[in-house]
Amino acid sequence: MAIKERMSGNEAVAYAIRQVNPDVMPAFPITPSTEIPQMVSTYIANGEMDTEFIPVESEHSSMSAAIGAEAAGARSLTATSSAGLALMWEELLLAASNRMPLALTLVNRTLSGPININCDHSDGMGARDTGWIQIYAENNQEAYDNFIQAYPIAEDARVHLPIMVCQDGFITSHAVENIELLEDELVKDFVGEYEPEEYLLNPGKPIAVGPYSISNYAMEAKKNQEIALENSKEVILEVAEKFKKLSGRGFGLFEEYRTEDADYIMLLMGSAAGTAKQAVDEMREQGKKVGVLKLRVFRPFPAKEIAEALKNCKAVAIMDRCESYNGNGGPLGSEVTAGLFRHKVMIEAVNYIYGLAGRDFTVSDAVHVFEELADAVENGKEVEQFQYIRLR
Amino acid sequence: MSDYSLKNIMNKPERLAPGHRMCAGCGATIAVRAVLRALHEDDHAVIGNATGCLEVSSFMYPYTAWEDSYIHNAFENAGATLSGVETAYNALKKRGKLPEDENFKFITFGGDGGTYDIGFQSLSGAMERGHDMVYVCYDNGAYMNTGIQRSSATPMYADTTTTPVGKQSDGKMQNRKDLASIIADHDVAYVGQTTFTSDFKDLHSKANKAIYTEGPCFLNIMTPCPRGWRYDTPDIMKICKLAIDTCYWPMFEVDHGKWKLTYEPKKKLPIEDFLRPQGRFKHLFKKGNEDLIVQFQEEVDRRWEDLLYKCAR
Amino acid sequence: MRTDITKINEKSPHTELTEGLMVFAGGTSRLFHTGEWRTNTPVFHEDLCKQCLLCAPVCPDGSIPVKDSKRGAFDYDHCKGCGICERVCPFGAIEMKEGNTNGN
Amino acid sequence: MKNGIEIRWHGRGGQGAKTAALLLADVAFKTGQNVQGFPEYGPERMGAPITAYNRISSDTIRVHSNIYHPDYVVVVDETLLASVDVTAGLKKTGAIIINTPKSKEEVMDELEDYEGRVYTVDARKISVETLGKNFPNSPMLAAAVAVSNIMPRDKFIHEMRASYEHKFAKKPEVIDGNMKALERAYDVVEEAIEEYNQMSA
Repeated sequence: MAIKERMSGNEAVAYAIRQVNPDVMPAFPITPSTEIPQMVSTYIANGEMDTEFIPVESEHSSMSAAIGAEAAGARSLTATSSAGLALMWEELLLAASNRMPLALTLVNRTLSGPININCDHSDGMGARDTGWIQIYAENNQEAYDNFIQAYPIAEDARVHLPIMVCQDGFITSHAVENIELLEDELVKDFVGEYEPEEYLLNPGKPIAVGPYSISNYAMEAKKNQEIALENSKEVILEVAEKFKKLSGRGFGLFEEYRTEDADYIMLLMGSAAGTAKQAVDEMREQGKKVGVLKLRVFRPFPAKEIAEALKNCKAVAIMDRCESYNGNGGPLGSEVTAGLFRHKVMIEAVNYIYGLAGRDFTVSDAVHVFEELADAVENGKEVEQFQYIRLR
Repeated sequence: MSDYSLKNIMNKPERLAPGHRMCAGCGATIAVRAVLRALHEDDHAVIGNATGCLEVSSFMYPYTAWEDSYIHNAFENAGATLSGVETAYNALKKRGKLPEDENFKFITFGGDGGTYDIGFQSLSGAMERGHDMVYVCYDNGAYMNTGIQRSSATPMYADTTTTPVGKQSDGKMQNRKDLASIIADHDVAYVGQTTFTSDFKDLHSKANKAIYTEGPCFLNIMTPCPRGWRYDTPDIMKICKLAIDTCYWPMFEVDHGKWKLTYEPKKKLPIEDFLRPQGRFKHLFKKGNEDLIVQFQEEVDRRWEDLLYKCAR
Repeated sequence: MRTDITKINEKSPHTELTEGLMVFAGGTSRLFHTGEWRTNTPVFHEDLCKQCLLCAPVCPDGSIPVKDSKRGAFDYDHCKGCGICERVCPFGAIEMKEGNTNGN
Repeated sequence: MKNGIEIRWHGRGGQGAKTAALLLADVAFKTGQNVQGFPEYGPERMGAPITAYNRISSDTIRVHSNIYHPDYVVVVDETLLASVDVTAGLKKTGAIIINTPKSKEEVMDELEDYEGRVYTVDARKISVETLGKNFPNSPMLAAAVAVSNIMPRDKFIHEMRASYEHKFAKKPEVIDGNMKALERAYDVVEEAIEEYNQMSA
């Protein structure tokens, strides 16, 4: 029986963490993810879970300690946002290259400067090449569901990679919304016990982690890491299938909303996807063939699957909540267009930058984008291929 | 430790296997071997290691010199990494996932760069949080791994590649940071500063206390580096003896806040005796630089007096 | 899946390397013979040795094996010939000879 | 929004406007509705103007943007009227509820051209008299529920009592005080609604 509740995205993730009850959680406060370690600490203080919490002195140390704990054989996680993730950067790479299946719950917030506490995806996107699995949530429900699926994905023998479960800072992390929770026992069974084969604390079976590697081995090691990330794609889908049996809620690498006959598709991640769906519904009522492709799994990047999903539309709006300062688009813009090109899907693909540092994104913004795509295709109007929304 | 016997202690199996790639005559591995001899044979250990000479030389894939479990993470986070390992141990023990009767000890090694400087915050955090671990700094007074750049552990006037001696420079301008005192001020369980003596009793005793005292413990071990200090490589034990007899490197411990000198030279030698055999101080012996040696001596004296005062309390 | 490092070498394909380049074993460096680096070689004169063992702890390479409180022959597979042991021997039982010999 | 209402709250940091929005989401959830309650965040501290929002609907709520055309606006601190455009985008068919000792007519002058309904509640007085302290959010919450009519009064009172009983299990006097505050504010607003209805009838 699903438990109907209402809670914020941060509460939902903390609730999931309590249910999973991992072994070790080092964490350091940073807005807007601070509530997660706070709530976990409170659960621990009240005896509702018994994870060992390490109040570290920086995010660099939280990721370092998480790696140490995971290598030692403990299921580990941390939480952070923005500058905290940036400070971890070196360690993110090590978590992945050392093949540590730990979890990080990221509450997306823009990176400085200027300093600002609101949402965009520049923190997660900045870590896109660190070898982590990255999964983005539209709302509190998905943040909860994704976290429950995190360890079964990361700990799968085909994967053994760290996983970042992301949600939009404040927009979902601090918004109270309806949610359906699973019973503790169901979650525990679903996630299971962590039983690594080799770990530091295995008496009489020492291991060594984190070598210096000469060039003759390092390139091969990186390839193995890449293979593991590729493998995670099928594991993500398998875990989603099992999760669906448990919860009734299905997940893929992305969600296609009213795209089957759509001429114009908006591709985006996170909370704005809900807003875009609302726009789609309103425009569909007026007979406009529009749809949304909500990317859930950004790493591994499902380029082929996206190309397949977009091949029949006339134009796609690729929505980046992040600037990548390359003069050519945002991260999604670059990766999606590369994927389309490689798979010979030659459609109009306009890259929009929206919602930086908490700039709002509304239903009418989404409608405007769809209208611009239609104008380009139907009336041949030239559209700037890389543009900002709501820029003054 | 009154029953310490080098002959008995040396019977213990080596926990740092040969075949590592440290320089011939390296002091760091002498220190590591000595620290690990203090482990009870039946106890397991997880060894942490900050990036540095020791790390790149002792675990070069697929060759690990460590008989115990070992983790190297990065340069600046040996304290935090081992915090995680130690916490995992507590978590897994609590949950019955580790055998009751198997004991693990947690020891991490870092050079002075990884300890005094870039790893300082991580070390401070680990010590303050009270993890049951030993952080061992093998202090050779510079970033030797990258080619002898100054660190905050480098003594004043040392010639390093980032404080080179030249027309306008007498070498490093600042005195070295007194890390052992700083860590002692964290109110940790045990701090020991030591180096090599012929029977290794002082080092062994401190390592033993550090490993088997509950709570966070810190060892600062002076480990000469023949390449960076430019002395005659086989003379390492002589260099160490001069360091303690000139009181350049006092040996002391702080056991639960109680300061204690563990060695006092019968006759305190002038600092020149320690400086002269080292190429990094060659310029101090040029005509006209006598005042530099005087200043060096004054600083040594000042610190020694301060230490005597602390130990007398 | 304990690691047999004799099966891993610089020509191994990626599929034969361990996950995360971890090594699931201890002390595998023994298979790497640093004795090859030696340009001077310590020679042990057993007849002069009084088994004080001062030489054993000062060896950076653990190349002076001790058993039953007695030192044995140098481990020439690993000894780098640094000469520290010669300097600490009070009895002249260790002599440094030029070249990489195995004590001969 | 279709099949639902949108509410915007104006308050000052520390006054409980955000809490009131979350409480409203809470109580509406308990009546089986879909809810959203979220503050607009900045680095502001105590005393700075803050905004919070509610969406309440029988449909699933997917939109994640701020609310620009609210059905109702609640102003928890009347001093905001001088500095914040509290009626911005407020629907003419909607209403604004203001915490003030002033009469409706007195505050209407400060609301520029707003033509919709205006309700005033002296939440400070109610709070001080029932709770002994100035916690305006409880009365303002009751007023918001009364005006927006998102649930029947008895249901609202029932849920709030349950919520307070849970929260203040060891302080029965706080429960009673809060309940009185809710009821009194509800009375004030119901009376005013009655007046409006008679006028428009």
